[in-house]
Amino acid sequence: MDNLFEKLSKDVRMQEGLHACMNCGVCTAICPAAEIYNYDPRIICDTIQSRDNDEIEALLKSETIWYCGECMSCKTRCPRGNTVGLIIIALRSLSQELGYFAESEKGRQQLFLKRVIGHWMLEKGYCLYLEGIGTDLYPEQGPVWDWIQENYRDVFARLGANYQGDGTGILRKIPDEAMAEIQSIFKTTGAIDRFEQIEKVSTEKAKQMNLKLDDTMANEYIGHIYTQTEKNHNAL
Amino acid sequence: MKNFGFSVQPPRYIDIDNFDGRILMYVLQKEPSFNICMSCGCCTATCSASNILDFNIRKLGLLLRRGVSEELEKEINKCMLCGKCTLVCPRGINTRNVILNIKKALTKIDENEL
Amino acid sequence: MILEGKKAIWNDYQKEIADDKLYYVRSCVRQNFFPGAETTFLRIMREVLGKDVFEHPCHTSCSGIGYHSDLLPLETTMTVVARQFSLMNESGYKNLVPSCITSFGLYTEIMDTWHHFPETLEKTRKQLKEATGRTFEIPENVSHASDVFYKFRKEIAAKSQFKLINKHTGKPLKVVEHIGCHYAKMFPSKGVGGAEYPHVLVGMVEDWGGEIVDYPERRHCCGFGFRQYLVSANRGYSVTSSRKKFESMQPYQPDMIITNCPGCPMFLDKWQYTLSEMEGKVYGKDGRGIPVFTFEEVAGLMLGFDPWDIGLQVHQVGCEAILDKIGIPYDPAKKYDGPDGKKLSKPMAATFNL
Amino acid sequence: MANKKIVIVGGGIAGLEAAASLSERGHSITIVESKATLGGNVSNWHKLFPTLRDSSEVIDYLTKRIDNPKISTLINTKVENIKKNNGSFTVEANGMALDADAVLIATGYDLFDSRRKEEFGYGIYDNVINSADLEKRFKAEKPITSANGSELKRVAFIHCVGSRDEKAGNHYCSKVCCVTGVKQAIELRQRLPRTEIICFYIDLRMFGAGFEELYREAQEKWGIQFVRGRLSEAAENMDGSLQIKAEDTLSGRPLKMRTDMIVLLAGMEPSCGTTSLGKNVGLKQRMGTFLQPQDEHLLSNKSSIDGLFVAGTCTGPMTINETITDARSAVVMIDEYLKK
Amino acid sequence: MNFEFFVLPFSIGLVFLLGALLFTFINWIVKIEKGERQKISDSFFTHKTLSALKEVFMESLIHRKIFKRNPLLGYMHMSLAFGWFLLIVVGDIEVKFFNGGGFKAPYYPVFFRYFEPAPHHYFGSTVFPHIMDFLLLVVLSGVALALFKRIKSSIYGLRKTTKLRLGDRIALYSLWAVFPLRLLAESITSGLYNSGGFMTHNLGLALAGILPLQHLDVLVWWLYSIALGLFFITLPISRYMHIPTEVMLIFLRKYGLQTRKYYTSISEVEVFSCSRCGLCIDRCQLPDAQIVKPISVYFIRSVRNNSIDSKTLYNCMLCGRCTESCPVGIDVNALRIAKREEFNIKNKFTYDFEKPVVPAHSKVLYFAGCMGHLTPGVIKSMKHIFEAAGENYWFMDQDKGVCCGRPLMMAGQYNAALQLMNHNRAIINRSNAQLLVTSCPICYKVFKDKYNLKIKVMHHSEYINYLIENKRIDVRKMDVSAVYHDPCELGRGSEVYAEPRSVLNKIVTLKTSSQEQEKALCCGGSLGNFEIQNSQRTQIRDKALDVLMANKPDVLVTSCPLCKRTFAKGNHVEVKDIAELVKEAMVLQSTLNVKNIV
Repeated sequence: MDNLFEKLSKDVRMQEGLHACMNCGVCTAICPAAEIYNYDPRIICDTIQSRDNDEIEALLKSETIWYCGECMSCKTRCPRGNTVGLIIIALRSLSQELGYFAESEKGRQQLFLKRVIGHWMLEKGYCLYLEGIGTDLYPEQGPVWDWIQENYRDVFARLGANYQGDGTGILRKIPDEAMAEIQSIFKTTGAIDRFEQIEKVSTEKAKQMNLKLDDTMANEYIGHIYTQTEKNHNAL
Repeated sequence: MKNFGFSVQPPRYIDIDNFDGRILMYVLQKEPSFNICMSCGCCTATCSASNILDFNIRKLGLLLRRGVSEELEKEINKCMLCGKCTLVCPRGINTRNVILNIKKALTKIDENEL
Repeated sequence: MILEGKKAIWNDYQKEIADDKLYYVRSCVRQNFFPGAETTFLRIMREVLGKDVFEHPCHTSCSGIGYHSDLLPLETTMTVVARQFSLMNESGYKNLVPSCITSFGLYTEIMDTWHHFPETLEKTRKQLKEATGRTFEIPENVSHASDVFYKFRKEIAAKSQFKLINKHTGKPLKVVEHIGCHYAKMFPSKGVGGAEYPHVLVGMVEDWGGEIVDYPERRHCCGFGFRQYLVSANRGYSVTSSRKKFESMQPYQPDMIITNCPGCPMFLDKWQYTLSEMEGKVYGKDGRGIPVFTFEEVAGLMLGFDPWDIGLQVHQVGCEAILDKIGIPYDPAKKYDGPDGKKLSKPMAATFNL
Repeated sequence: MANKKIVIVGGGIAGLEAAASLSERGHSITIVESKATLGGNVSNWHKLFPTLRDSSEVIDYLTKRIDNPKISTLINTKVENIKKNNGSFTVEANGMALDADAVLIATGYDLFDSRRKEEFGYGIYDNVINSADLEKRFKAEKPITSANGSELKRVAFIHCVGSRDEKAGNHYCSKVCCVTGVKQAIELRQRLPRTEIICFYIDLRMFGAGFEELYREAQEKWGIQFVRGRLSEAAENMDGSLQIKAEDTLSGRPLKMRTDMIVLLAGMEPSCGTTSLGKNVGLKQRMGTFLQPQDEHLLSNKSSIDGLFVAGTCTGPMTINETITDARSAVVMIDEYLKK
Repeated sequence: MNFEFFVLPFSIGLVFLLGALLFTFINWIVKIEKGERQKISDSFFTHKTLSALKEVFMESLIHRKIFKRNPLLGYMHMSLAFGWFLLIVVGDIEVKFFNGGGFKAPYYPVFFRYFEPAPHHYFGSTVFPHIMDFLLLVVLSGVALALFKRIKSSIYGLRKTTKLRLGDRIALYSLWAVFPLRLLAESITSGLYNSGGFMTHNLGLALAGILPLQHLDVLVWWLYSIALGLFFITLPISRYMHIPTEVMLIFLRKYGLQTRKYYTSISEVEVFSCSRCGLCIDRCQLPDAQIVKPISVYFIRSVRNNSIDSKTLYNCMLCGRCTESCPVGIDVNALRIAKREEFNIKNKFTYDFEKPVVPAHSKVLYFAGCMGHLTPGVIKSMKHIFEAAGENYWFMDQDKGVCCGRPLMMAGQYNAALQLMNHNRAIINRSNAQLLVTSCPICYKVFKDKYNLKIKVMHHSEYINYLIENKRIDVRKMDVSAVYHDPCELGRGSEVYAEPRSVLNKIVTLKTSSQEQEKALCCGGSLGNFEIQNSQRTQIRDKALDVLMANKPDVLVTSCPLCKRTFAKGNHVEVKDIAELVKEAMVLQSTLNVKNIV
């Protein structure tokens, strides 16, 4: 089996993120995730610099690596110039590359994100998209948001948007040639591969958990990963 | 109250400002040598219990110091009082009595005597 | 609190901010949630300050949210960013002005990586060429939209019709500022005033008559956390973080919150609603919630724009109370109108009228 | 054949001790001190670890020793440069040019400027002070309270401020802060028996004789608490007290607490004298900080230039007894050098 | 009808005493739980009762044990107890002869000499007074010795003697007063009526010369009666309660009742049986570390007065030296542990350890124990010995096992201990082994006493002895002198004294020490004591080392990992476990063999 530490070290984010950790804990002290989840960024560094293959593999399959919110507050503080946030990015991409992400409840959520953010980015050129954000999935958006979605053409028009229009402006339609470029970038730079990997591994996992999964957004597996929390993630 | 499918999470940080010192005070009074622990971990390293269970006696002592008693209750009885920790402690802390008194304190709290 | 100390730090962290010939790139979150803010930015830059701000029809999302949701490999994001630069080059601009903090952070971060790992820059050039046939140059100056307003805060103040002052008491309004994490936490030198005591919003608020209140959890993240908000199962993370901030600022009885980040105002706004529905807890001194504004919205108000044109109606926490305090006139009847007075339905009432 | 001319740059304890011993060997010495008083940093200190003796005892001892005709002192005089001209040196200071057969550089250290750790709010929050400030308060013998005069219920000592910190530009360990912190914690507790005292450390480097014992006494006798975790940020509460955040790394949980005062144990940096002189004269420096001797182990008092000697904390963090010893060993080397 | 008012103090005292005794005894009997009470009724009409009677005679009256310890002390106790007993019995007989039966008030025989002052003629009237005088003399000699003991206890072989409380003092002084007063009273009476035995008669005459006896007569009888009354009344609240209680204890013990898990009324009987003779004070090693309160005599007293505090309760090494020396044979360890149980420490956690796979065909199980794992040398040696003996064994706690449970028991957490015991028992039972060998005496004791296993349990010292006896391993005598330290749990705890010695005699020259076998000292490492501080352990250890090393042996040998570790921390002493020493003896052997072959 290949050496995971070396694999990780190939990632620039990792090279930027981890030099040598002295376990002082400044990162954990101000980490929003550490305050809510059973999560300790310091220990992430320590586990990795232990270079223990099994430990790192366990980490890649764990819930732990999916707790970080990538706010990068840790970068400001570390006296050794490490950034756990970046290490996490490296860990998460390796976890997806190796298909380990589906081993953890939080990791499985990647499929949902792929089918929403990934899809919008690839199809529309936006990471978020008005129609996609209904209070059915995002109830906290509240009544005003309902009102906006109800009357979005008018509301956006009044606020100077160019909804689905040509040329410049808010939420304009991105020209096809531009989208073609984006899609080709996604192909050449491996985004598409990652998307397919996420789909492939998730499909297997869905079978394994025998939950129905199809191409739509309305199916057992998606519903499950979007809402379910079985483990106690903030156990003391 | 409306259900959003998620909820506010209890904070995990050790909040020394609201800290239940009852157990700590009891233990320190009964076994002052607990004061000089330097958290070196020799106890955990030799511990018979942590060899077979998920148990860390050094950490437990710390949680006691920080007034985090919720774990204490569950964890402390994993200790089998075998006494290895006392024998290896470089500062000669009477660890067994510390543990015994934690147990006593918890019992007293149950019986509202503390 | 010793102000001199802060001033010293502010002086240490002054960055170069382009003042004209700006190339504007939009924000996914703000286009969807605060369209008025971007409109107002351009309106002020072009009409009020008479600057040249260019927007390219073909530019897309910087893909930052995709990147920080760990869907997009670094290479992809770098190349998408490179494409944005290439578009800027072809339009002959050198000063990049992102509307979004995540974008701003991403651009600076990637440029930094390119600088420290030249091989990644080469790779990106290769991949961009291969994918689109484009080439690109790194912009001379990258300033966030809020940096630009910071630079022109005095001009804006000079032209403004209102001040952040309670007209009934004559006292300055108490304002809480919230800076997007990716503004300076990653590269303190890239933010006005640095990472610990950013001056970018403080400067605006003070020059516009308000008083900044510093509170213990000022530096804490609003809790977006990308996947931590986007997936319902993780959303507890998000709401808890904001709640922590509210609890910490509440004793200071702030009149309003000002932000320079796309997500933060949305969350700080919507989470107040959520918490009121979830726990029956309402923040703010008058129990009507703490209104949350983007810096553009505040600037617009100062300059006397119609609150409904800059989009204050899209906020869940009502803004009327603060408008009254400042003395800004508004027509309640028109609040929920469409373009040219077209009548639309009205939002449902929430349990707590924030 | 004694009676050579030696210029000693810096009138701190290293300079004074060296001057005295050299004069006893029959040389005539000129001490050049940039400040108005002799004694350097030590004179700002109240009590010394680990014995808690009064620092003035050390200063008095040294100043008595230099009270002899072969030693002249120039205060308020800053050495700009040292030029070597076949064998002897010309020391340029305030326009003067002093000739010397050998020069000893004992320009010492400056305390790290705690304002550079912005997140701790030194110079911004009223109740954030550093170790030197605390010594001043001890010296003043006035009651120690928070800025608004209220009682201190809890005080936190922060170790490694400006040491082992890339962000502060100092990779090295300042070595003496650990025990200083423990010493000050004890002194504070002696004055304020009801105050809770907590030290935030990463490693407690109790390397010297009697240091570990002092640490143990702090725990055993004075009930001082130690948390292994570096302070991450301090913020001011409404009442001027501070909210501090660190990780209790030994229990692996973030830790938050309110404290009435925090004391930053600021590290050592080469004094601006050391740095500027080093630059002007062209002496080797360690990673652009302290002066680099010719040989770490064997020639620790020889600078990279022959005839220019170094002693004390201008070469790196040292305790007082180390500094004095170092000065004496410098004296031996200078004497040998001059015999040639 | 003979009556005088001065009989009242005595009579009231007697009535009170009998009432009190009746009440307490019945109370105790009632509180004994069913099963135990059954034992009494079952064995009442058996030889047990007889042997109980015998023991009562030997111990309560003759005080055999104390005689053994120190004849003078023994005589003191005997003269008081047995002498007084005879005074009463013979006195009664005399009265019977005097007026051939018929009811007489209980005080009558006591004050017989007063009521019947003038010389009468009845069977034996010529000898009785002399016998009575003689008995009185015996008792008085006891009193004299007792008085003297208060001044100079050393000649009784006691370094220290019990400190007394008020109740005890009154009782003691009144007891002392009883017999001189009786002498005085009887002498005066016989002086007046020219009667009495050899002592009273002459003393009477002598007194008659100097004192106006007729005025003193009644007064002294009053005093005598008061002294008796006072003694009777204070008896139940003083240590003299042990006199009646001990008798009951002897019977209960014979019927197989004892203190087990909890503190019961049997324990109560034991507590009240303590005569506070103070023999345990000298045996206790705690005073070596300036610890006094927990010494058994004071411990039992505080239990009796309900003034026991946890610090005292847990500050005992449970070495058992006191019990071994107790003339009443009170099982103090059992009492202490039972008292510790009363803290009823909650145990919210249930131990669910996964069970190791047990190899099918191992004949012997080896259990090193927690402490064993702190002395790898012992384990190494045992492995070597097993292999040399070609034993098919399984190292049960090779990668550390579950504690045997004894430490938890000592802490008063019997139920928690049970969980551990069940776990280990399950493993042992699942193996087909015939023998369990342990290296740690602490485990050994609990495996033997509390596990009730189907298979034999041996401590490794026994096992090695067995191997040597059966020629399974070969050892040679080495040119080494050694002293053997009996571990508390192995020696007093399990009475294994011979085997280790027989092993050692084969491999080294065994030197003796002043404190051996049941008298052996505790090393100070004890797991029984939770309160004792490290420094205090050191003091106790060093004192013990002085005794053990008195004859300057090369090596100090023990057979307990804990003792070994404790002693090893002492200065300049080479400490070895018996197993390690045996291994060396074998190593030499094998190398010899090699030489022979070559």
